[in-house]
Amino acid sequence: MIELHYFAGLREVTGIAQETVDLTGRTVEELWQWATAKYPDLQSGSVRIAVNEEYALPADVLNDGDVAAFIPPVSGG
Amino acid sequence: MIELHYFAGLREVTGIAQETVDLTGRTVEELWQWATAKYPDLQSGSVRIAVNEEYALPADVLNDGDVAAFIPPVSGG
Amino acid sequence: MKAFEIVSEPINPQRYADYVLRPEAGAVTLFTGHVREWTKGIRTLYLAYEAYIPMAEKKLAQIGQEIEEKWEGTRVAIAHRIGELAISDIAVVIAVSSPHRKSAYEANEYAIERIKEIVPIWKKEIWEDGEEWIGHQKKKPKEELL
Amino acid sequence: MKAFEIVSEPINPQRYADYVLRPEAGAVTLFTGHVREWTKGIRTLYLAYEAYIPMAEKKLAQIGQEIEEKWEGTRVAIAHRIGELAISDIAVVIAVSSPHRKSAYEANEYAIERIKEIVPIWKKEIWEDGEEWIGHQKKKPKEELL
Repeated sequence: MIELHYFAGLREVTGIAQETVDLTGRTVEELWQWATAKYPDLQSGSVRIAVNEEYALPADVLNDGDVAAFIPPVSGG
Repeated sequence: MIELHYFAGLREVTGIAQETVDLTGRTVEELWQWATAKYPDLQSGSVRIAVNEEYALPADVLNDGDVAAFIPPVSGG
Repeated sequence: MKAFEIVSEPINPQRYADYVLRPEAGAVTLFTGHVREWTKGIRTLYLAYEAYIPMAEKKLAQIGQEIEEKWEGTRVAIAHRIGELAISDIAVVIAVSSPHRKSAYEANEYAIERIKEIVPIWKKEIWEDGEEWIGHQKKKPKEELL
Repeated sequence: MKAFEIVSEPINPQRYADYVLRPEAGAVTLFTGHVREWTKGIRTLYLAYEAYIPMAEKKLAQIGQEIEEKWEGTRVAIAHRIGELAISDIAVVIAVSSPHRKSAYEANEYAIERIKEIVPIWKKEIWEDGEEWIGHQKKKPKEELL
């Protein structure tokens, strides 16, 4: 199972902060396709995906227990 | 009368911090000639002269009551 | 305190300056980012910051490591506050010590640029007539597209 | 405190940062110059600073004015300490606030460069085997002339 986190504006799009899904073995790109199918408004801005607290590449494979986070454009400082 | 101040390394050259001299009406350049005649070692480094707390030009004329300061290279900070 | 941390209480910048000071240091630069009342003619009431805390602290530490590799002899500490912040509150503090001043300035400015690029922290501005997550295109259509 | 001052007691940098902070400020840079233990392989025991106090304060204020003219919306405070300073003591503090960060960095660095050019303050370094007024050629012959 993969734990998903949605932050800031993206959390307002999905309506939830967190969910657990069965996407073990899929790639980050497949995760993105899954998520935008479920929440079409996710596509409206530039989004990065982090896996286990590091920015991930589209081809990275998700392992059981991974934590993936949808990162909208950051605006700290 | 003109009040003269010597700072830092220049004070160690002259041996005094301050003296009052009768150079009213003379220029800053003449003050410099007078000072270097009295204290030849003043010439060894780059020195600026301030009159009444502002850097002065060689042609500036000294008025009675002016305060002139011999400013060795500054090294604050 | 930790050298790289997300905090929810008011920031005391001096603690971070003290942390980076060493006998070899001739210069310390301390940057504090504050909540500004006016931005492009719009009055901010307050800000709300949110972070992906464990990743944000990791990324702050990564920035510190980048700096210590790029500018020899520097030492870095960074904290970012989250939650609701009032006008003039400190949102972020960056402390850098260095043997010489030039590195301390450069490295400090590098840190804030990198924070704005890679650290998962988000700012919501709250005005009298609305609010907005800054940087999130969805709620901030580009003017040329209107 | 005064916004531009020569002091003989330890400097509390936070006071100067607080002084420049305003609701319009989004950034504050605070630079502190510290007594460094080692310079080019020579160990400093302590430093002694001397100033032509009234002129030095006037020149610090002039630098503040130059900055507020060059970088719109900035506010500046500067203090320099004189007397004997131990390793890590603060010799100088420069606080600059500004609406945006770029000016705060640039203006702060400009201030320290100008201090080193025009403010009548002198530093004597005291080592284990001697002492020297820094910048005074007489006691510091250039190596190539030896």
